[in-house]
Amino acid sequence: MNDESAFAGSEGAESRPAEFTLELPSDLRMIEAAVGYLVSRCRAFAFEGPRLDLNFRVGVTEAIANAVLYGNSSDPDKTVRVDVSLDDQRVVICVADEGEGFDPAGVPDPTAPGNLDSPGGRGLFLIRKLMDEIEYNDRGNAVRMVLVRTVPARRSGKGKR
Amino acid sequence: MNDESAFAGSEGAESRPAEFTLELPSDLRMIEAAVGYLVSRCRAFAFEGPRLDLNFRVGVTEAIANAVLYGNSSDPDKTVRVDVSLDDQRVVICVADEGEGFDPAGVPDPTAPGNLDSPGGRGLFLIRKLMDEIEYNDRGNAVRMVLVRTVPARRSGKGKR
Amino acid sequence: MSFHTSQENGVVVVDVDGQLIVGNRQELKQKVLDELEGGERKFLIDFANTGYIDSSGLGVLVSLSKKIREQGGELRLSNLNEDLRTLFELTKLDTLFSIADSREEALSSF
Amino acid sequence: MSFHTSQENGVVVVDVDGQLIVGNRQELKQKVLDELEGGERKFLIDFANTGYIDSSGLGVLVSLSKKIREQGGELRLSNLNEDLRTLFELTKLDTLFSIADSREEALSSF
Ligand SMILES: Nc1ncnc2c1ncn2[C@@H]1O[C@H](COP(=O)(O)OP(=O)(O)O)[C@@H](O)[C@H]1O
Ligand SMILES: Nc1ncnc2c1ncn2[C@@H]1O[C@H](COP(=O)(O)OP(=O)(O)O)[C@@H](O)[C@H]1O
Repeated sequence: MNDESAFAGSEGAESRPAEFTLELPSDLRMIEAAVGYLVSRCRAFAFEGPRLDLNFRVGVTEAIANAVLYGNSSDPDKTVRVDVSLDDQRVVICVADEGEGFDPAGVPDPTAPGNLDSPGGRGLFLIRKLMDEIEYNDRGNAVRMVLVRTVPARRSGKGKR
Repeated sequence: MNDESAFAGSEGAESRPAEFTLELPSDLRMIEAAVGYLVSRCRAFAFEGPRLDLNFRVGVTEAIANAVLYGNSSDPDKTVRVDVSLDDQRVVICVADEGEGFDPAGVPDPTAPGNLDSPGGRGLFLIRKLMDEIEYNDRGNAVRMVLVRTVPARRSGKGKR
Repeated sequence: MSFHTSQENGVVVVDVDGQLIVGNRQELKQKVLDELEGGERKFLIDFANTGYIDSSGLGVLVSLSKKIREQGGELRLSNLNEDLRTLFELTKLDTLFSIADSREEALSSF
Repeated sequence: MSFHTSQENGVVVVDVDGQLIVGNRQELKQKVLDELEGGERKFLIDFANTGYIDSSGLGVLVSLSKKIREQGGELRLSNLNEDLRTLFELTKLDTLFSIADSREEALSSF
């Protein structure tokens, strides 16, 4: 259903961005298939390696899971919208839910000594570590993440900091 | 992510149509959640009973399953788009895949004597029986189904024929 | 969907909880075929707790019924609610299956 | 995801096939807790066939480790590929778990 079929193959990806969208029910069971679709589309544009398999995959999984669980509170009447735009330099992923939003600055650091053995609280932290840019809208119900496709550093998984 | 929040509750549904959309990865495992979302949205607009739980649910499940299996051949690079429009009289559901299409007139009748014990071939037949109108585009990769919300006949499950 | 099987008077009874649809029908099929392989011949699938069935679910029932008959066994169905019964009538599968109103009725008629 | 458990020299070994993520972590948790309930105390989770883990998957490992320690038992991990290792390092969970390169190494050190 996407319009960028003109880009099929990696050549087109050099010139203008490929775009793809999902609009998903608020159900955790669909996350694997949704992320699988996005990864596969990215791969078709010659994006690959740990930046795709680790950074993109985990970052997007976390953002969608939070949108389903906290944003939409698994409300069967709400959807999560994912918009991805990919050019030869970077991929931009927006994940939006229909929730009230939250204050991302208020989320504690899970690597602080007292938090290390907490069962939760690592999702947003991983997004911040794995993505090159992350920004919430004012309300806090939509996140925009940017991931550079290749980094000079050798260990792509830890490409920043 | 849908814009018709103005309709929340059943009152608004009387005046102009509610619209909702899903864009889904080609994965059979998400069908239950997708149909659950659509049914739940319909219910919020006071559509209920066997026409929702049987006709809508089964018809939409069949159309999405065919889009995933035959239209997109479960290709992880392809999506299925579902657009639903609901007013106080009827619901219109469009299911589109990214496949080559097919000729629906060529599908045999599964209730013909020789076909009765075939394991497959009942999906399109059920859509035709359960929906009030069904129409494919010329290519055959998008189906538009119309279901009237209430029918005069008492057995809603078999509201036509 | 989840389902569980039990033995009642030499009949393998399978309860289907939730939807029996294209995404999960394989599980039911495998389970019943395993029992058939293990020597069981009498089967009852009970739909008292079933939400809905799609054409793939119907297809699995048809192919199980065939396989069981080929081994000299029998498959019966029970507790179809009105919506499920409508599906069987529309597809004329009500003529292919032996459908009982209640579990007891199905069990006593084997 | 699917996983299977086996016994090797008194250690319950769990192989995780596929993703360990928010949609399926409950299964792994329940399985290990059942074994713990049943009296087992030594656990090894092997990630040789694991695709990726998300924060919920990491969280399940943390809470299992805690519960096992509370019962005087021990949980070890083995065969993390480079990507998985990166996740443990980023979250500093590599300091919380005993992580072995290979299954044999993990088993021999219990
Ligand atoms: N989309 C969202 N809408 C509302 N709240 C959110 C959203 N995303 C995250 N949060 C809040 O931030 C907290 C931290 O999230 P995260 O770091 O992913 O850890 P965890 O999911 O384990 O709680 C969540 O518990 C939740 O309160
Ligand atoms: N969206 C579609 N794209 C291409 N072919 C389709 C599509 N939907 C249905 N078909 C074709 O129509 C046939 C009949 O479909 P159906 O009646 O649902 O039965 P079944 O799914 O059991 O084959 C399918 O086998 C397939 O060849």
